[in-house]
Amino acid sequence: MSHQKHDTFCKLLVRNAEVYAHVPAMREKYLGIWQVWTWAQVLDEVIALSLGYKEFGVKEGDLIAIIGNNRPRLYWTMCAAQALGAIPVPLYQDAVAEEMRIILEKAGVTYVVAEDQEQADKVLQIQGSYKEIAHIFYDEKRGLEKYPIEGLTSLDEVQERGRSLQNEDESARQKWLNDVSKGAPKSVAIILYTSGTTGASKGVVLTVASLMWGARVGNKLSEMTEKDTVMAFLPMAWVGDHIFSYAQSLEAGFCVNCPESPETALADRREVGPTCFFAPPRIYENLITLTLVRMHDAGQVKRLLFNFFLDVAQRVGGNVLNNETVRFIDRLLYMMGKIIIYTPLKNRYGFSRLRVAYTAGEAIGPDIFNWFRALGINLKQFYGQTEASVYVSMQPDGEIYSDSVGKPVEGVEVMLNESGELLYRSPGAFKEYYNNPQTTSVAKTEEGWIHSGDAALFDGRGHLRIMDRAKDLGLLNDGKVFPPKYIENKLKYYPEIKEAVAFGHHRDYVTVMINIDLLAVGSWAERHNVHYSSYQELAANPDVYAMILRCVNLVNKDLATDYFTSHLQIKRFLILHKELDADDGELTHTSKVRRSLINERYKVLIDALYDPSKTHQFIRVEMTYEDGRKGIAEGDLALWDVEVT
Amino acid sequence: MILELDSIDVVYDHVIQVLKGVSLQVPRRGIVALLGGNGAGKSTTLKAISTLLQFERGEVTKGSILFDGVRVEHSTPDELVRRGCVHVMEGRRCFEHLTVEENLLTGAFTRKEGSSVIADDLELVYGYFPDLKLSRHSLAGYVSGGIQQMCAIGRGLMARPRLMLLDEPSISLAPRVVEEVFEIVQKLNHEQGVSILIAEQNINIALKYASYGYVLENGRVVLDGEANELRNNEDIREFYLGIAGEHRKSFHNVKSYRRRKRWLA
Amino acid sequence: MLDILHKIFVGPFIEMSHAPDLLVQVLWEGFVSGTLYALIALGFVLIYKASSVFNFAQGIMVVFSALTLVGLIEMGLPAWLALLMTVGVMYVLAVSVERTILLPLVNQSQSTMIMATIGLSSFLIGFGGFIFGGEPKSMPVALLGIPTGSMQFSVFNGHINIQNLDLAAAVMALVMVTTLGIFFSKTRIGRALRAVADDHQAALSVGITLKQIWVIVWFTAGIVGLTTGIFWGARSDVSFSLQIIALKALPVLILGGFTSIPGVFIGGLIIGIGEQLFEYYWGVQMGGGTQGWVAYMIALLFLWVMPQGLFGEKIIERI
Amino acid sequence: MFYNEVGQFKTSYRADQALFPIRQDLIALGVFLIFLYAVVPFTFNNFWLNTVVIPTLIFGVATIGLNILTGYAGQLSFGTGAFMGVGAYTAFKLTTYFPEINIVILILTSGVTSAAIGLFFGIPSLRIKGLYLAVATLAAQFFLEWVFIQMHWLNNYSESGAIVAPTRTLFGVAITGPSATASARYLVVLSIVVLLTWIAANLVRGRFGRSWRAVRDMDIAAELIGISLFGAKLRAFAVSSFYCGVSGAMLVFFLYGAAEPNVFDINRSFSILFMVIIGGLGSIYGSFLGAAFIWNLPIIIRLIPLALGLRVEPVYTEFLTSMIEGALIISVLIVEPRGFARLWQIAREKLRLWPFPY
Repeated sequence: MSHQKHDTFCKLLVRNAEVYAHVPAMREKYLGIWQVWTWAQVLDEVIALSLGYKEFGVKEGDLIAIIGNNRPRLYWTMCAAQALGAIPVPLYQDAVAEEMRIILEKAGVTYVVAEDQEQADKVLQIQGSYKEIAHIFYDEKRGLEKYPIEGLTSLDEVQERGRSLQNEDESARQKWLNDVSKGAPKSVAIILYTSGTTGASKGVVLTVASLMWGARVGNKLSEMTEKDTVMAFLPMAWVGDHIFSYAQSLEAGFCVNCPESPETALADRREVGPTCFFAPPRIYENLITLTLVRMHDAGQVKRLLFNFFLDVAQRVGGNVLNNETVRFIDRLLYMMGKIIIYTPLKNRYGFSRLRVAYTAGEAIGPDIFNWFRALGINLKQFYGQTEASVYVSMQPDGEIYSDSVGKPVEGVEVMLNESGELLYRSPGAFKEYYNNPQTTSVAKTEEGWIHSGDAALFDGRGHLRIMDRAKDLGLLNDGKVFPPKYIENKLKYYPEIKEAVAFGHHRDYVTVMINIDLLAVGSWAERHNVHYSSYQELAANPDVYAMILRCVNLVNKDLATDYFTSHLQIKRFLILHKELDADDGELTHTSKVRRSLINERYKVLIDALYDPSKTHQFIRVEMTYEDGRKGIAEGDLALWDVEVT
Repeated sequence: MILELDSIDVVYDHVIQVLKGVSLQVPRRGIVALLGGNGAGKSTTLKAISTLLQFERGEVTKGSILFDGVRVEHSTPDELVRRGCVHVMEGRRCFEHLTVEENLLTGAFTRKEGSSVIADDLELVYGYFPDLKLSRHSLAGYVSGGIQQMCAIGRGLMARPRLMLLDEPSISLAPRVVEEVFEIVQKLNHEQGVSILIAEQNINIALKYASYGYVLENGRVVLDGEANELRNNEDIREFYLGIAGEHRKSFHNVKSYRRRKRWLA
Repeated sequence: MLDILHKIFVGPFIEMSHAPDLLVQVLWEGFVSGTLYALIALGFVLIYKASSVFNFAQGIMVVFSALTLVGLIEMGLPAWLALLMTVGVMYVLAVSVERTILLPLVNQSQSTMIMATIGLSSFLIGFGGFIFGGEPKSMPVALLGIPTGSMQFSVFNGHINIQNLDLAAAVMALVMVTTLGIFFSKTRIGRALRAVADDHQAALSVGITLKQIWVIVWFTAGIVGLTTGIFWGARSDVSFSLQIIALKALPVLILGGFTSIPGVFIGGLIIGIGEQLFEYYWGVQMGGGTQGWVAYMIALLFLWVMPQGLFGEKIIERI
Repeated sequence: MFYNEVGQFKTSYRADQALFPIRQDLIALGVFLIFLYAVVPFTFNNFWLNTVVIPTLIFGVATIGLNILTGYAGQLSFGTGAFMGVGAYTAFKLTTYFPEINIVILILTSGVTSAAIGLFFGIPSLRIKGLYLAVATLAAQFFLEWVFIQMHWLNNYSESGAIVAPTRTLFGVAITGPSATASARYLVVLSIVVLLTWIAANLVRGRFGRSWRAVRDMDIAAELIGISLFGAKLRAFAVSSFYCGVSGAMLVFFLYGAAEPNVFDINRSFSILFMVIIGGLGSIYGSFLGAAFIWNLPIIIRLIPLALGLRVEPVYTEFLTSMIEGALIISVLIVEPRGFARLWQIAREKLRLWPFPY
């Protein structure tokens, strides 16, 4: 079975249905137990869906928007659409209706597959102003039975239509298989709208060939086989989830597990026990916060054991993993630690069967990275982009350092232009930005080089080191380089700090705006009898300011040790009275900071930070609640100074 | 202030944390309402004040309770009654095998005065609750819910309290009876100067009589204010009174997903 | 087959008519054991009435108090001082029971409380035995000023003899029943006791001090136990076998109703007399020793008809 | 700490409701059974087998019986000793009339008669409950005790009034009577106990168990949803007496070899009730914990002073035992009303959550 024959995802599905007929392809936890579909069953489901969609008028070139949590039938819709030549366009499920309307209109989507009533309501609201949507399909029936709208049908009905078609006309299935076998790798596989940290989000068009290359490279790097199993819990609109839970799964035949709901993802993960795991740094940060908060409440003995063996791990864990030489006593202690703390901890995280774990999408804080490697989890950081079908550079085995993203992947050429921006050329490169030739020409040069938009440098070991988004890379007034991400990651290591935004571009010194973590600070407040009834009240509490000051001092001490970074020490900070949230546009849906919007919306606070005379600053900001209702969040925020060594 | 709670924490069985940092004040001769759904921690708060908690394996682990300026969170129920703080428990809890009059007399257990003074008090209670006089000799177990509720309040009154804690008096009573009971309670407040702390789910009626209110939600005070302020607070109307915007909230288009409530600003 | 029926339903009654004086003697024996059952059962009712707890250890408290009294007298203390000391011991016992068992288990279900009292009875057996040794002891009746000797009466041209001791026991039982009956219904403490039994949390909320009430109740039960122990010990010696007989209080209570003090006296008489009659006229043919189970059978028959006994309070159950 | 539940997921409700859903528990049970069958009979000497292991197993079965009646169905009973006696005497009579039938089968069938008698004495439970029902079981206890003494037919008119276990064989090996070796008797008892425990564990999880617990918790509500109270209670009496009967029969045939009526008196009922309370009301493995503890307590109390070298008359150890037993019951009821089983459960839960507290 040479590679050429299986050059589209639908052909891969047909192959899997024969070669791995009885291997489980997809599992979904529903009503407490895991429903299982083997590859053969998945093919039947996809054919029924595909023929059903055809009945509802989906034809070649149509765009199908997919909105919702990770559900098997939403993944199968992708394959079913590609079989008809249509193009799936997954969107972020936690976006507000208004934000979705802009993208649906810009892409000219004609069909929408919504997961449940919540998403269906948003789309119905959008239909008020954007009339092009021909039909809406929904997966979860709850609450939708009584909707009297004729342009709304459930996927059960679609599949019913598809199956009855096959019963009436025996050749329908064979005809579908023939069309699929004629599928061209050059055709468009999918359009992914980037979270767009700078400006409006852009629709990245990826061909089947480029995604196929990405999938093969990914599977080779992690040695994925059909025996592996992974969790699908990341937003389906993110290239990381698409390549990992769709493309690579079809290519290598491993099983994808969908949790019952986002809230139960951790517990479901512990049940399934994935062998390969991929997530953005935010997920790893939350795990550490969860652990530290719970260990605060643990009994005396447990806390003592935990802290003692954690130090052993921090000291010696990394090199044990890289099997460098370690003193006998340390190795013994580490072994004891394994039995008492590390294995049980991995068990609680659901990481016991993990062969390799990846992090990407954003630079991970070195302390967070080392925390997991010290526990014996084979965490690796790689650098990728939606525009590059994910893989650009990867940390090779044995050479894993917390501040680098490894070496370029086989088949990818990398170079730095004069302003330090990273450019790359790869078979996984994207075709274009949909309906946006102007930005496409800016991003893609004639010889096929693509501008990554990230500032980077090569360190002594030949590894690539990503400094920050090129646009965000600033310069202090004394001309020294100011990488905000580097400082923010150091701050975010502390469980009390959920989000941080650093300022310093064209300024004399560095200042920071902090978002406290309600879970960690709330449990601290309960233990110290600090009374609060809302997030804003807690954020304004002087004791909380003092606690954050202690963290900032620690970060400053760390920055001061290295000559290159001592100028980055933070001089003043404030705690924001509301949480930065994607609904207010301050964060992307993968919780990356939108600096341009924050600089403009909180300008009055930033100026106050740089005006030594001011110790307080009033701020009034519009905010949106969950159901899109607008409200006003105002407060008088204190500004604190920090001495610098 | 006759009663002050300063960020008390209550834990059951050393494990289950029920109240987190609850603070409230009851002014002398005032009527204050403690509002919230079931499981919000209203009864627990009252039991913490009357120290009945210790008999349910519950304890106040942090914060303090001042009654007339004296810390009482670690004293005993009978001491509280002697100081003049009586707790009328949820579900009335009359002594079923004793007659209504015997119930009232047990209310005066802690009183040292002679039987003649207690007899006068008995007449006073019958004055406020005329129906009680009619069924004074029948077993409390057999009388109607309304009578039982009046008997429980009357029993509390017999101890000549300066503060009465009423735990959901409106429960399983017909609206007309609830109105009647609350009218009498208000008369008590005006004439006898008894300050009242009412824990209620029925927010409508509670806010009609109380001057100040606290909203409890799973163990935390999430909102407090003057009664009329609370009455037209937009979130209270939505979640507790079921009024969305101007018209009454219709429940036939209830969503299958839950809107996350944010008590901000 | 016929003669078996005759033996059961006809024979005994003929015998009774032949020897009426013997019948009266048997009836008196029944009356005597009935009063002692009533006295034991009185201890059970006191505690049940005040805390709805069926105190299995009441039987042992009888033995324990008697043993303490005898033990102290054997140590050479004058009778009246020994008596006083035993009363003191019973008070200490009441306080420690309240502190170690009743308070920590305040909200537990009735079956848990029953098992706690079974634990208490096992503890008291061990403790009593450990201090006063296991062998049965005889009650020094004379020292305690209890009438001895017996009187003869002639009736139906035969004669029966009545022990003065038994007469005194009957009088004492009657005195106790009446005083306690009045105490419970009329006095302030009595009403408080009944309130605690109904709903001890509501009693607390009204200001009744649970600790005080329970100590009073267990102490009175201890005193009743002591008097029972004295009279029981006078008839037969004081030994731990009494604990099994104390279980007989259960059928007495069932007949008389758990919460009525006069009912207990009548229940005790019915069981006492019923047992003696059955044993004397029917049991002998079946090989004797029927006192062991007859009481329970009588109680079962009554239960079938009146689940809450003759005088007990109606069981009120509301959901 | 030892639990690694990653990767153990259920794809069917049947698998989800298995007796031991977590693999580590299954492994632990397997290892324990192998230890019992392969190691114990060969390494433990006669003293340990006869005075510690076999009695614990036999009384464990009786405790399961009482647990079903009191722990699960909530019906208080003081008749356990008598029902054990019925089982013992029935087995004795059956083996005298049918000596050739295998003794194990006879022992199991003897349980049926005690179940029938248990059923009979359960009839009052239709109208009365709680303390009043305790009278019915007390009546059974004293009446049956009186029958064992009076009816000489039961012990084949032997002068001593005791019944003696005749020698019976299984697969050619003597398992009852004087010539039976301790390990042979141990293996037979163990197999019967394992079988009965497995049945009880599933019975209690199934429909019967649910109806019992409903009756225990709120009988009025159980009646409202359609559970026939009388049916549930009678089933509880029957099954409970069956287990007590078999345990009584095993006691005579595999342990004492002979028994007078006082072996099955009211004190036996109380000691089994202690085992149920301390072991844990409403838990099958708790019954064995309770049985092991209460049966071996006097042995430990006798051994400790000997080890320390100080002389204690036997009568004092008896008092000391009952003192400790009483004190222990009270403290168990205060600290953890659900007994050792609950403590074991909490420990297991903590291990699963390790190192987190919740």
